[in-house]
Amino acid sequence: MSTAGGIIRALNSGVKHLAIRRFTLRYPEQKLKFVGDGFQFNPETGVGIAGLRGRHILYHEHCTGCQLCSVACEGIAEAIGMVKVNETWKQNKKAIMPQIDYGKCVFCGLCVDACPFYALYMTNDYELSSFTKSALIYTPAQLAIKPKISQDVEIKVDDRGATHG
Amino acid sequence: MSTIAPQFRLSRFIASLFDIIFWVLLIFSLVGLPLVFIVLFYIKMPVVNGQMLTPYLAMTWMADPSRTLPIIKSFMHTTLFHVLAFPGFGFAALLSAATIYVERKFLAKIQLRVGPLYCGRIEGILQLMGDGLKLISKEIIIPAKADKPIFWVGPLLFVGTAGAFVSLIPVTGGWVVANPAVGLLAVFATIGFFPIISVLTAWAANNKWTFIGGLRALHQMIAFEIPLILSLLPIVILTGTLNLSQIAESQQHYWWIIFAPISAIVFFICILAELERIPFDLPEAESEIVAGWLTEFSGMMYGLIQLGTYLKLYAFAGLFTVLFLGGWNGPSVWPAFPADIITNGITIGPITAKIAGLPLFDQAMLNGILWFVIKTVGVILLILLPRGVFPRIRIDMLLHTGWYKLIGLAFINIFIALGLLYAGVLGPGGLIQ
Amino acid sequence: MTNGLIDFVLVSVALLAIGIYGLSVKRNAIRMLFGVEMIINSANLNLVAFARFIPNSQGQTLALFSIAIAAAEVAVGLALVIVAYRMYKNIDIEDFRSLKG
Amino acid sequence: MSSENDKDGQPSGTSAGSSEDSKSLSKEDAKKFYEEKGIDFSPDVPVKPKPIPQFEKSISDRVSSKFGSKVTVDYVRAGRIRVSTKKEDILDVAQFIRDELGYDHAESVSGVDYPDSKEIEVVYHLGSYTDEKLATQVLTLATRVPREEIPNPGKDSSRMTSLREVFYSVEFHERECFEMFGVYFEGHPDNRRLLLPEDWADIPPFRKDFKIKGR
Amino acid sequence: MSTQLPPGIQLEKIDDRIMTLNVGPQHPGSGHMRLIIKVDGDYIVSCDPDPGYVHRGEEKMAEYRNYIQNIPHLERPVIHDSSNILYPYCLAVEELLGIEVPERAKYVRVIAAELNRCIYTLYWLAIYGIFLGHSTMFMWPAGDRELFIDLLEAMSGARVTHAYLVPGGVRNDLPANFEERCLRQVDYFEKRLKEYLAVFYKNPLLISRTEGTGILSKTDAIRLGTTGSVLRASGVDFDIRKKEPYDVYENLDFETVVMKEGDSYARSYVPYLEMFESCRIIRDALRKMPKSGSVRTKLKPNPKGGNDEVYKRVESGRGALGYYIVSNNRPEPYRVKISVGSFRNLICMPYLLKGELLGNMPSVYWSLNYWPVEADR
Amino acid sequence: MVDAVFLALSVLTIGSAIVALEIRSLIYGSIALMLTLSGVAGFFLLLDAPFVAMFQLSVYVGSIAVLILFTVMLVRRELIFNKIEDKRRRYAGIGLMLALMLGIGMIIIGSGMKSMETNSPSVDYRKIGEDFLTYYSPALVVMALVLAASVVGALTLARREDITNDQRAD
Repeated sequence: MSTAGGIIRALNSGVKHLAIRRFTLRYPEQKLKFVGDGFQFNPETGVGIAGLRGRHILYHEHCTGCQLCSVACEGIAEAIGMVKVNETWKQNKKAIMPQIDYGKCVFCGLCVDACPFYALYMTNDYELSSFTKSALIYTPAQLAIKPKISQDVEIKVDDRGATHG
Repeated sequence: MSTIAPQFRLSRFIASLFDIIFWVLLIFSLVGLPLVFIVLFYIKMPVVNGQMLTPYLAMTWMADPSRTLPIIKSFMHTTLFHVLAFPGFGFAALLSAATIYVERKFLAKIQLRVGPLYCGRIEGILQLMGDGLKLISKEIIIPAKADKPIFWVGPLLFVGTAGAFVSLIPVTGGWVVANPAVGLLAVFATIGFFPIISVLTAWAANNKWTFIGGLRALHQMIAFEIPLILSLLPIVILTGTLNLSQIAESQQHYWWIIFAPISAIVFFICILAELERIPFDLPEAESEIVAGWLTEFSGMMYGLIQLGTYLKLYAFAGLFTVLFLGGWNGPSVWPAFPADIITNGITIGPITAKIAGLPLFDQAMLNGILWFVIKTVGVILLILLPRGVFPRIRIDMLLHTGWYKLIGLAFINIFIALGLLYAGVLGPGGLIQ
Repeated sequence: MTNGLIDFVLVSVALLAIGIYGLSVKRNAIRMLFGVEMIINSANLNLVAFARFIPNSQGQTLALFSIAIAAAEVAVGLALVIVAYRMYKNIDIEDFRSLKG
Repeated sequence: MSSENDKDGQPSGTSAGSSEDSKSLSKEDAKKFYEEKGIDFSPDVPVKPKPIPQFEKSISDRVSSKFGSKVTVDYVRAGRIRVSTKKEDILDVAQFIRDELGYDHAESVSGVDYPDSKEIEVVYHLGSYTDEKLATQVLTLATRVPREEIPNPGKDSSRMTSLREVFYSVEFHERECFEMFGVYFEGHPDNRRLLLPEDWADIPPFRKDFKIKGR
Repeated sequence: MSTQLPPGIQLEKIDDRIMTLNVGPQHPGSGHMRLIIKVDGDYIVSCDPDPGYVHRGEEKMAEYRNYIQNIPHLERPVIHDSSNILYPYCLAVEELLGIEVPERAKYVRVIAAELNRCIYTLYWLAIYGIFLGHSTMFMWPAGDRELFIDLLEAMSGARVTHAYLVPGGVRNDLPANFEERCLRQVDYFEKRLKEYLAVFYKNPLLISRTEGTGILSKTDAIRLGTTGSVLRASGVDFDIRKKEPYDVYENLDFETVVMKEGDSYARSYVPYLEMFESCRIIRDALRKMPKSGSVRTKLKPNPKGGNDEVYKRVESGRGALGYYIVSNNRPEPYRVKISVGSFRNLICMPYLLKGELLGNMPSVYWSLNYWPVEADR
Repeated sequence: MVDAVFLALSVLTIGSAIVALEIRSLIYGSIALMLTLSGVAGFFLLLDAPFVAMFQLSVYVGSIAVLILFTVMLVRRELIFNKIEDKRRRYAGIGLMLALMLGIGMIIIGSGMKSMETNSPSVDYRKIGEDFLTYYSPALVVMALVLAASVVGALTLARREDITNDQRAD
């Protein structure tokens, strides 16, 4: 009889879930809201600031072309290469800046940790797919653009279940 | 191999058009028309309104819309229509397609998912069509060392047998494709074909996984066929007939599930096992034997098997309805057609609208179909539900259930039915009925 | 009935002859079982045909008995074939010489 | 940063899109940058003398008193004891450790390749489930087998006695060690390939002379 | 039998009753590994696990990267449990380099590890469900896992490969109002977990299917050196969080889940109960955590280890996870050996599957809490 | 007097009977045997005995054919496609078959059966049930016993003694 009881309880549980709100995030229409503006790092204290580790943003006015990000990436993904830019900054005599290949990047954020000049951060932008491999290589000019993001959905928990929206 | 397209010339185009027209006319008049008449000579044409329906008469009537109604009506009573459209294949396929869609949405709901969403704009209602198109357009891959004739014919036979099964299910009074006096025995004979087909195709694919799956299907179906037959004996004992239509009609006052509840439970479990649905889907247990006896099927062959499976699902649900839930009997909820509407049409102010289809149906038939469909859909939903809440069981547990528990349970209800019969409560000359 | 009794009986004779041929010629144990099945079926056909033309119900009753017995016979026969196959790794009855396991 | 000590001297894989100019800027510049910033580039591990814990000391004393000069106790720390022995004696030591000390299973078997001293060290980390006091303890049992320049796994001199009879749980670990270092374990019932493909024909890959491509 | 065959290839005796089945590496009933199973009828005669399909040589790779650069690739073997697989590495490197970890960082690390344990266990449970043909049990844990993924995403910035733990603490501080959010979601999650009982764990079909299959006795569990939930399901009370507490586990309030049966039901039930304990640990840690303070000790840029070796272990989702690191005065480790629970439990597979029904193969196999990618490393 | 359905059925039955015995592959032979049995069921339908026909289908096709297929598939693959026979015996067998057919056929054609036709209504299948339960009830019991005995005997024969289902070998 306990078998029959268990079967009935299981069926009942299944039927009960017909009334619970659906949990699926309908991705292209809904986008998750993330904490902060992205992962940042304070070299003074050596502690990061929480945020999504998405695509990088490069502040040209801070970058000195020191290659530390590139060196940090060397054993990890080898995604960062230094390229010449047609800009003149007085702190960047060699006029080289990082260029990131997102086909290789693993988004570990150790390059952000390595940057001592507040130049390289990460943003909330994660939609980087493209049809060609070369479009995944972001030049310093592309990296400087602040992404426009509309992310407004987060998990809501209430009595009728958790849902996105 | 690509060739450059020749330059377009109007004269050649026109000449080729004439060529085509000439040959079409010639072949049609010399071969086609005689062929049509030869065929029509052998086929008995129905008698409509006291007139023998000749091809000329049919064409005459088709030109006049007001006189097409008798043709349609007579056509609705031909065997062809029965087999292809209403109680037969078309109706069942429609219900099966709806079943697939409902199953996916229903399961998604239990699992807190969304299910098909984008195809067809409204909650993915055209998903099935998309899947069908995908299956049709996919390549059919035959294993190199397969036994090709059996492998090819397997899915077709499966659908054919499922169709034969569907044809035995009466939908409403008089609307059944095949109505043999030994209908229930015919059902047993039909479902006996399924294990053979699965084991043959499994063997023919020449793959270890398919063979294990085929043997499992065989074991499972044989083990559950006996309790299936035994669980229906109380109905036969109580009604004294094997004809499914008569069994359905005998439940005008009481459903047999009242007097044979254990049989109904046993029969329901056996349905699940025969359909290879989730607690008993061992022949397709994908984590053990890749997809069981369906492993090597691809493209439309797999689609045919799926079609057959869902036809079978509909047929079993219909059988459950007919045997236990009173068939098409139910309170009259369909409003009666007033006689003047049938003859004169509806008159609203100056406009008189004739409803063309009304004489084709009558109230009892529509009512019967309504109740039959409602009950069948309920049974189908009950069949779908275990997929959401139960895991697959093991082969030894399955055989143990089939051979020991269910057969014993089925016998209990046989004795109950015999007791009712000898006590004079039910049966011929009993208190009830 | 458009068909006479003689038609059915002739078919059954043909089936019987083919069954006897199979039984006497084939040395494959399973094929010999096929022959036996054909003979039994020809007998059943005769029974039902005569029952239809006499007419009474006992022919059909006997045919049903016969079918059931045939089922039992096939089950035992195939079990024997399996046992023999397991012993000799063959299904040729010429090989089944020794009766010792 | 690691380039300073890159021993094979190969240039590391250049990043995609790095232009010609960036190649002229070697990694010395990065090093120079650190020196300019005054960051110490050669940190040393601070040496903190820790007191030798008593319980661990008693265990290691039992081992050394039993086997004397056959074993060397390399270190005794909180929860960790390292004992090394010759490969001929390892079976006896292991049996003693299992039967007398109460260690009942092996957590891992790792090989360490020392090409300079032409030896491969095989390290067993042994733990205990049955003895409640030993739950925090991991005893490291190490031995060294000879290493040949041109390895021929299973047929050369780098072989030792398998401990499978003593610690049943080393079965798969020793198989891994065999294929990764070429140390053949005598007495192991199933010295087959485990992780590597069956047609692997190169030298055992975890030896130091097996280089990863591009590094 | 010729001796010329390469190791790993065997000639097999042909017997028409024994059928050899290659379960995997591409089979819905295996992970990324192959089980060479010989069946006699429906009974498994022998099972020969053949891992290595996803072997990447993480240990070899670690010898070429310095201590910080090793972090992103060392978490790759179990990306669902990435905090836990980095945990012993961080502990070992901290001991090797003599780094002190701030108090708050210890708590944050524990919270991250426990959240990650839940993520791993839910993923494992989802696959266990689908292995048993229970599609609802695939969808529910996979959906509820999202709660924790969101939490860890808020903590670390990545949804799966966190790379959050570093030697010396954690990468970044917790975001604002994390405590409140975490508590709310953990409460909801505990409620959800109880829903699994009726459908899965107390389902009579599941119980009758998994109970009494693949029994591993206590002595065998010890002899075979199993670990994690496999060990605890066999009645051995051994949890490194209790026995050898690292970081702040000794301050926290939780219990070890031990079951005596040792069958696949118990092995699958122990991780489920441990998720409740994880929730308890998270709540306790959130309460006891210092509300402010540093979370990371600043490291020197390219730290060198001494001429030393260290062996550190933690309790991961699959059992004890140890790192054996040998260093020789260089920025890169000389040798890294990852002793993983999956690889240690692999030895049970031929032992347990022998004599089982083929239908028990998925449940026994996956109840061993075996993660093929981690075992291959 | 002989209609098309009858002709088609007899061609199917006799043809597939010959195929069942003569085709190389035993699997195809079994399928052909199934066709023969189904053809006989068709004859039963023609003879207005639907109960027997359906019984024939469910017993022969539903279980006996499955049994035969199962046995054939248990046999090694080479044996399935192996044809074992003796040529001289074969000619003798064909002769015997023809002699039988001709002899009995001539006798039957010569007998008075030729003119036998009927217009009487067919027997209701309920009558068969009555027969079973009244006059033939001892036979029914005996048949049940025979069936049970044969099933038990077959199970005993086909059982494998060398397999014990012990779970743990070592």
